[in-house]
Amino acid sequence: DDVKLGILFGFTGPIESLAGPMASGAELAIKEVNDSGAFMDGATVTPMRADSGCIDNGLATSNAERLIADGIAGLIGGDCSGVTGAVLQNVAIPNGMVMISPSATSPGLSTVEDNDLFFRTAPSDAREGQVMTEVLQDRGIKSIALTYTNNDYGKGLADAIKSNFEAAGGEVTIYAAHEDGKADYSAEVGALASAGGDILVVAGYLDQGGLGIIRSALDSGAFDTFGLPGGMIGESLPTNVGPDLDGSFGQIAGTEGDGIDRLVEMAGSDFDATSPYTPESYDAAALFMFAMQAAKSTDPAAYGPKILEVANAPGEKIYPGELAKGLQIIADGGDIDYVGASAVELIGPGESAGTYREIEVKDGKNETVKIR
Amino acid sequence: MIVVEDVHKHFGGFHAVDGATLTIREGSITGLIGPNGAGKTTLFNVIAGVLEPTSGRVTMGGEDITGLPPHDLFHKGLLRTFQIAHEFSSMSCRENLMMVPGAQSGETLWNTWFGRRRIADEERALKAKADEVLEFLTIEHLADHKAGQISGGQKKLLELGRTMMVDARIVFLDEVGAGVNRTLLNTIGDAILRLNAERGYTFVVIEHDMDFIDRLCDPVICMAEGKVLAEGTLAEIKANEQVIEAYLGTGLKNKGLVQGDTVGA
Amino acid sequence: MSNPYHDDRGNKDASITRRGGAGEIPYRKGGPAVKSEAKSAFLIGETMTGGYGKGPDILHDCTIAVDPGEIAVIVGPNGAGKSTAMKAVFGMLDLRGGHVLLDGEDISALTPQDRVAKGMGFVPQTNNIFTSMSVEENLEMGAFIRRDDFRDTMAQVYDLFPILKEKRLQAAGELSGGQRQQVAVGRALMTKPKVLMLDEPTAGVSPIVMDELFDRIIEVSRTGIPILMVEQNARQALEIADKGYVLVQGRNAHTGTGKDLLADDEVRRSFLGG
Amino acid sequence: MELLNAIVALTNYVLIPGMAYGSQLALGALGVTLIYGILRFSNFAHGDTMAFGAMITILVTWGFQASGISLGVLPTALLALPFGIAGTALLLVATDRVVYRFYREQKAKPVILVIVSLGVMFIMNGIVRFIIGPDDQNFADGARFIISARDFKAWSGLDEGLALRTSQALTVVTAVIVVALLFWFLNRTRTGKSMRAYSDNEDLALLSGINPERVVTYTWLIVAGLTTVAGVLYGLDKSFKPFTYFQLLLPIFAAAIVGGLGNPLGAIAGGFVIAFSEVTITYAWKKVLGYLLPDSLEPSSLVQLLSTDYKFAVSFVILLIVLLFKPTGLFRGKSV
Amino acid sequence: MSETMRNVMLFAIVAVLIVGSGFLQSWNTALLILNMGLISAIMAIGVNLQWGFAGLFNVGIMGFVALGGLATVLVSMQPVPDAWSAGGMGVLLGLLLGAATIVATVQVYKRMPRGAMRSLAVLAILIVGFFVYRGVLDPGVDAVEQVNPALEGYLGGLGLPVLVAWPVGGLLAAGAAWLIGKTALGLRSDYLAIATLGIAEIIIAILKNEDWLSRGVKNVVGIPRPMAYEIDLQGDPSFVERAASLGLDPVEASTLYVKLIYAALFLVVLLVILWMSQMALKSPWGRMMRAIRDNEVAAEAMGKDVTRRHLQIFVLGSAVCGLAGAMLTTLDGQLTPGTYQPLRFTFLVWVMVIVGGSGNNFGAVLGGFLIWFLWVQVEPMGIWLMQTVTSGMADGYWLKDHLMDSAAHMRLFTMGLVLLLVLRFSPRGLIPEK
Ligand SMILES: Nc1ncnc2c1ncn2[C@@H]1O[C@H](COP(=O)(O)OP(=O)(O)OP(=O)(O)O)[C@@H](O)[C@H]1O
Ligand SMILES: Nc1ncnc2c1ncn2[C@@H]1O[C@H](COP(=O)(O)OP(=O)(O)OP(=O)(O)O)[C@@H](O)[C@H]1O
Ligand SMILES: CC(C)C[C@H](N)C(=O)O
Ligand SMILES: [Mg+2]
Ligand SMILES: [Mg+2]
Repeated sequence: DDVKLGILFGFTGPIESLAGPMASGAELAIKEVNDSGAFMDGATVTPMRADSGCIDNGLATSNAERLIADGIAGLIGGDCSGVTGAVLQNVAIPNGMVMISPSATSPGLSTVEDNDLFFRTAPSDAREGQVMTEVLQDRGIKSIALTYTNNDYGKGLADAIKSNFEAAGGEVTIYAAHEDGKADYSAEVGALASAGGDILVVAGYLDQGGLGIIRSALDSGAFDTFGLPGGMIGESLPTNVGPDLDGSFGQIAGTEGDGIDRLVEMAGSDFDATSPYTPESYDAAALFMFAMQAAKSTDPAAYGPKILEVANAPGEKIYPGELAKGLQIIADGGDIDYVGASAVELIGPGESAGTYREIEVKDGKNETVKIR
Repeated sequence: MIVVEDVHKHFGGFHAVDGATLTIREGSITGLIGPNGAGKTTLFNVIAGVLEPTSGRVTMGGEDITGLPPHDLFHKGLLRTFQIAHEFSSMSCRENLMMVPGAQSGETLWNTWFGRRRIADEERALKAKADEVLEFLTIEHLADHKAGQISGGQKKLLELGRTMMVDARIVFLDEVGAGVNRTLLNTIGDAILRLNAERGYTFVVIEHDMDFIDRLCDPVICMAEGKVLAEGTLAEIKANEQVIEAYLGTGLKNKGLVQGDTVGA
Repeated sequence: MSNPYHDDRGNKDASITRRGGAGEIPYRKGGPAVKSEAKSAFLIGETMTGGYGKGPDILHDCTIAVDPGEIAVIVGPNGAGKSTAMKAVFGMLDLRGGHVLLDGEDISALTPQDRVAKGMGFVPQTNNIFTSMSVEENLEMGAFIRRDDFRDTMAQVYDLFPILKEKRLQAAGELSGGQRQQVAVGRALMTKPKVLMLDEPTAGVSPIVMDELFDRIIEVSRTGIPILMVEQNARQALEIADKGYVLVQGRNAHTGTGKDLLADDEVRRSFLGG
Repeated sequence: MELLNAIVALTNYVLIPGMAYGSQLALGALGVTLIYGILRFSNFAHGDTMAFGAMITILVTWGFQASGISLGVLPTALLALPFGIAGTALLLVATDRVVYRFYREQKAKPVILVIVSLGVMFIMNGIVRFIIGPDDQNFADGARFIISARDFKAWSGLDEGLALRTSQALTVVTAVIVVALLFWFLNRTRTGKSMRAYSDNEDLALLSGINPERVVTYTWLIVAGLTTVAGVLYGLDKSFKPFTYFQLLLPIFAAAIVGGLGNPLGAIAGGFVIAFSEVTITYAWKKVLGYLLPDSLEPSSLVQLLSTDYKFAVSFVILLIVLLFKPTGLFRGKSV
Repeated sequence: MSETMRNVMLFAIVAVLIVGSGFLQSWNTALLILNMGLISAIMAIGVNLQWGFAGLFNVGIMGFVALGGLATVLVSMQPVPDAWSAGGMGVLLGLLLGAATIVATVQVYKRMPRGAMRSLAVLAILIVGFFVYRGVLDPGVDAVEQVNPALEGYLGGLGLPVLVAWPVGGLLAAGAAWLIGKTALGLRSDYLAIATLGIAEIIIAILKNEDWLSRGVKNVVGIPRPMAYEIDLQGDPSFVERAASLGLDPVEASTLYVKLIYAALFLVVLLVILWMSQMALKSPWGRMMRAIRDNEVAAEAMGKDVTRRHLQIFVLGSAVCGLAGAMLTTLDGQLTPGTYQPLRFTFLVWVMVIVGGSGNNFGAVLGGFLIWFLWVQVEPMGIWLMQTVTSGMADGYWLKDHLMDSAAHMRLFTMGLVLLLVLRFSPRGLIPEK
């Protein structure tokens, strides 16, 4: 029979360009499972997309209601932390629906009262603040100018970076927000340049204000090197900015090697698998299907508790492209430790533990220089 | 009643009113004439508070009213009509009249919810009054027409009708006659005379129709280039060379007006 | 209605939409002019019946005609339908009956613009100038359909209304009521029209200007241009009129030469103010 | 030296970006103002029209780039611009025929047209995303800089760099040319005057033999030119992304209104007021003061009036203050 | 068909649409649409008061709605004692000083004669006041924001029942509207639009950046509800039993129950407001407002204090929007300043008013329901449309993928189309002003 999975991302609105690859990532996992025929005795999974608007609570909750009405067995999403919280509170919890968000990274979601219905394949930004501080220190950077996108993600992340870096003895010369999707960032860059600092850390989105700030800062000669947290890592950034970005560095949740590479290979030219949170989306979808397989049920109450089981050790490590194998192991009564494209390791309240790849831009490419 | 002292109104470098000084006697019907562009309407607007004078002073019954907003002047009994009709175009003619009286208890929000009985009574009286005025103006058949859709002359009548809805002390009429049928204009003239006689309204009338002025007004003030050119009875004014040159023209003699062919006799 | 005095009129939507100047002339699909065999006056609106939009008929079998060299004057009480009759002749409202003939052609189907091109000139009762444009530009716009040199016509207009020459570069909206009226007539004359229609050209002008206007109107008509006008200064108007129409409630009540009507006691009493 | 450094820093971070951004806003505001003046409504679809024009230009530019045609130091997009304008003109005139004309004929209240334009905005929004997608697109080529910060530093020996992008210079120059052209057109040509006449009094224009439909068509054609130029220049200078163009709407309107809606000169002035107020009020003076003041007095804080968080709010406050003193906008917002 | 019949028909159609989605999709969806429709209708009435009745063009609806949202936080969240003891007094004192500065400025401005001296004095007060204000406020703010920033970092609210927040939201919005109106309306009302637009942005900027107040962009979640939580109901045996007796499973029953209660609450508010505005409209007050809308100069000459009346209705309309905003935030259960976008909260409401029929309260209500229904339902329609269009194409064909990817954008597209269609066939709105 047919199992439906809802995909609730912001196909319109401020992260509309991220939502496409993310959804494709999730759908790729689903397709892989369907092609294998190994899922729950040959059941097929159907993805159902719906728009969260990223920032439109009303729309997101309505659409989530609609998905539930359509009989989904699990909800992949939401994407932005704000709507994710709203959907969780107003739809998922009342309906007892399980949500796995690939991208909502706000620290606030760690502590939310979720009745064990909420998981995320992305780590909390609190962790990234520590990692970034390590990276900065290892590179001998003493002072940074810090700008963030003015939403719960940007602010939470920037807070984390600021407090960690300052605790480690660094100086934050300026701590300024920028709004995404604005027409012009000269004012922000002017202020940042005036404050100075060894590098400029941009806690934003790579195709939003973050890009605008970097462009503008490079053009006016304000900064040469940039610190790039997860939201800024993606192939499009070096491509869009050009050679001037070489030497900038940052980190993104994920592991090296196998997982992500395989996903990239599988995605081929259909979509950009390195686009932010696309691997996490693939993993979110995969986790759902593994948990259902393990519980032999599509009832959220039944498979919910299994999610941590399939995600973590012990068991056989499963990478992208090996979903069929994983399903088979589970069906045979074995245990798996899903690694996936983003090195899934769920901790505490059901969120990714947070292994990070340290990235440096070299010759117009993001290269992983270290794992942290 | 109204004293205008050395009022100036400048638009940019242009002096539309340039030191006008005049007095309007209580109970009179004062005619205000003058060539196009003499500054009559502008002076009206200054007195009525629509425009702030560049300098000068306007008093009413001894009280300084310079620069008071029109709605305050209304409550002091100063009403005016507009040269270019200012009807409330999406409202019916009757409503145009009914909205005029001030201090309607129905204009307080609270009463609209909790004082409905009182409002209803007031409204009935107002409606009767409005219908009376409409009938007087011979446009009772238009009572329920939207004011935006009546003819040009009818709008002028409506303008006049609004001043009849309340007890005014002084009414400024800016060319009520323009575009109004002469027979009707006579009726309006009658009305003005009656309001003046019975209710003691003071009128100031801008008009280019000398017949009309002649019938109603004493004194007559002639303005030109923003200043008062002459003042007196119409006969005196007509004899004034300057006035003839600037305003009346010699053509009048041919039309028989100067010989005193008055209307409505 | 954009007028300097009323700049603040209704704040409504002034910041997202511009008010003022929005037209009232209803849109209509034009048709061709057809040759007509009917032998009649140069310009004639024959048995016109019609009203505004879907509203009731305002005009009932109303006929108005004018020939070259003639001045035809329409008088009548307020709301009689005088302006409406003019609009009907100019194609600004749909006729439900009757037709309009110009120079041997049935032009009932033409749009107002087409009628302008056919040589009809019109001065509406209100909103008859471009308030934001200078006096001179107003006159230029009057000559819009002319491709020839219109400087001499403009000089003539300035001769007629010297004040306009003085205020040539001022925005017409800043003129006084009477001055604006002069601009309006001047604009219409700029077309060198084959027939001129005036809706209350003398409303609000001073006696001296009114006399001159009437003089000029006579002069224009002597050049062979038929003139059709609505007047409330009915006695002066009828004095110079070759033909007079009294309209009452959209019907022809009396028709005759100007002199006849002036002499008619009933007409005098009911419409001319005695 | 110190003084020079201060001046250069100010020029680099305030003056040049302000000029370029101001010109971009001005070009957009010109279109808004023109539509407001002649067709009587505020066109909310303006931002998305800019996006559309830029999109067509981008597609053609890619075509040229693929076939190896280029303009040397200048961006190829300039070559593609006429195609963009033509495409936009087609779209706008078609929209007018299909959508707006009906309401004109119905004599609908102008506010209806505003809301209609909102509908058109939604649709264009969809079309643009449909064709080119919601992502960032890069189409700038040619020389990016006229003066680059690094070269300037090497050349002048100053601590501060000064950068002038080709696109910035292009924007300012184009804005000046376009405004001059528009003025000449509206005030000197027969067609221009007929447009003003129509804008003033539709009925009377009709009675003067002016064909309203022609005036409307001309207006859309000019608007097509303005929007495409504005959209492309903006895209060259920043980057092309449909959502940003929608966001541009707000500052553009602010510019048009502060300058006086309906007045082209006002649109220009408004653009600069908005741009400079955004850039200057939130500017941190630390650097400039650091150069100017003796070391002992060097500021330790940022010397910033308000943080950039409030940049947008600040520009609106400025706007309100301008309106307080000049209630109809800097230039009387009346008509074209 | 008589006018009333027609209007009843229109409402019936909307009802059928909503009930239809109940049958076709789910009753939860239908009720959610109903609830949002009720809130939208209230907002639309607020805007209609200002625009339809007074011709005031307010494009700052978003700001007033947001203020309503803020009220729910300030009223119903539990206070954060740590934050209060850390810096609460400083913040309060700072705010008081700020207010005092403004009052002093206004007083000096009013009392002193015009001239350079006055300007200087005003400027001096403002500058000194600003620095004193910042000096007192900033440390307080910092202290407050340090308190458990991931969860709290703000002062919290009063801990009162959330229903209290609804009128308070209205009051808050009214207060802001009064301030705006005092400055903008007195001047030149044409420019009200830009003033409201700007101030709405400023309000949002404050909500986003003043973390001590409502956590800024970090959002406040878990705003209390005026009724029980679904989970508790599901755990309540008597409820489960009753649900079962109706043939419903507990989960569905509980979600429906909660939404129904909201619907009832909202409906009461809507009806009261509708009644009040209808009564006002049909009275001499309404006539006066229409007169003012038609022609301010004439109304002024007829003794109506236009500025005061404008202020009155501006405040009223804004208060209604604020009330709706508080209701909305209550329904959401969280305050997320980032969601306040002009497109959604200003333009969409405008679309509701215009499509419904400006100047007519029933029109506004109808518009509120209809447009919200479409806003939500058009997306599935878009997807369905795309599926139909692409059904003939092979899987993986680029055009098919492209079209399917674009399906979400069809929402805006279809929305625009619907808007144009409605306006095309009823340009004055569905229920035009009489
Ligand atoms: N807003 C304005 N800006 C510039 N000039 C103005 C303005 N209003 C009026 N004027 C000028 O002031 C002069 C006086 O105008 P006003 O309307 O007062 O004349 P009037 O005496 O009423 O004439 P009429 O009898 O023609 O109505 C005119 O020359 C006119 O051009
Ligand atoms: N735009 C309109 N829509 C509907 N009805 C109208 C419109 N304009 C005028 N009417 C009606 O048509 C009738 C005739 O109006 P018209 O303007 O032709 O009168 P008129 O004879 O020119 O009067 P006046 O001398 O007062 O200008 C009036 O009763 C009026 O109510
Ligand atoms: C889609 C992501 C960029 C969202 C972001 N991480 C957030 O939490 O809001
Ligand atoms: Mg006058
Ligand atoms: Mg008439």
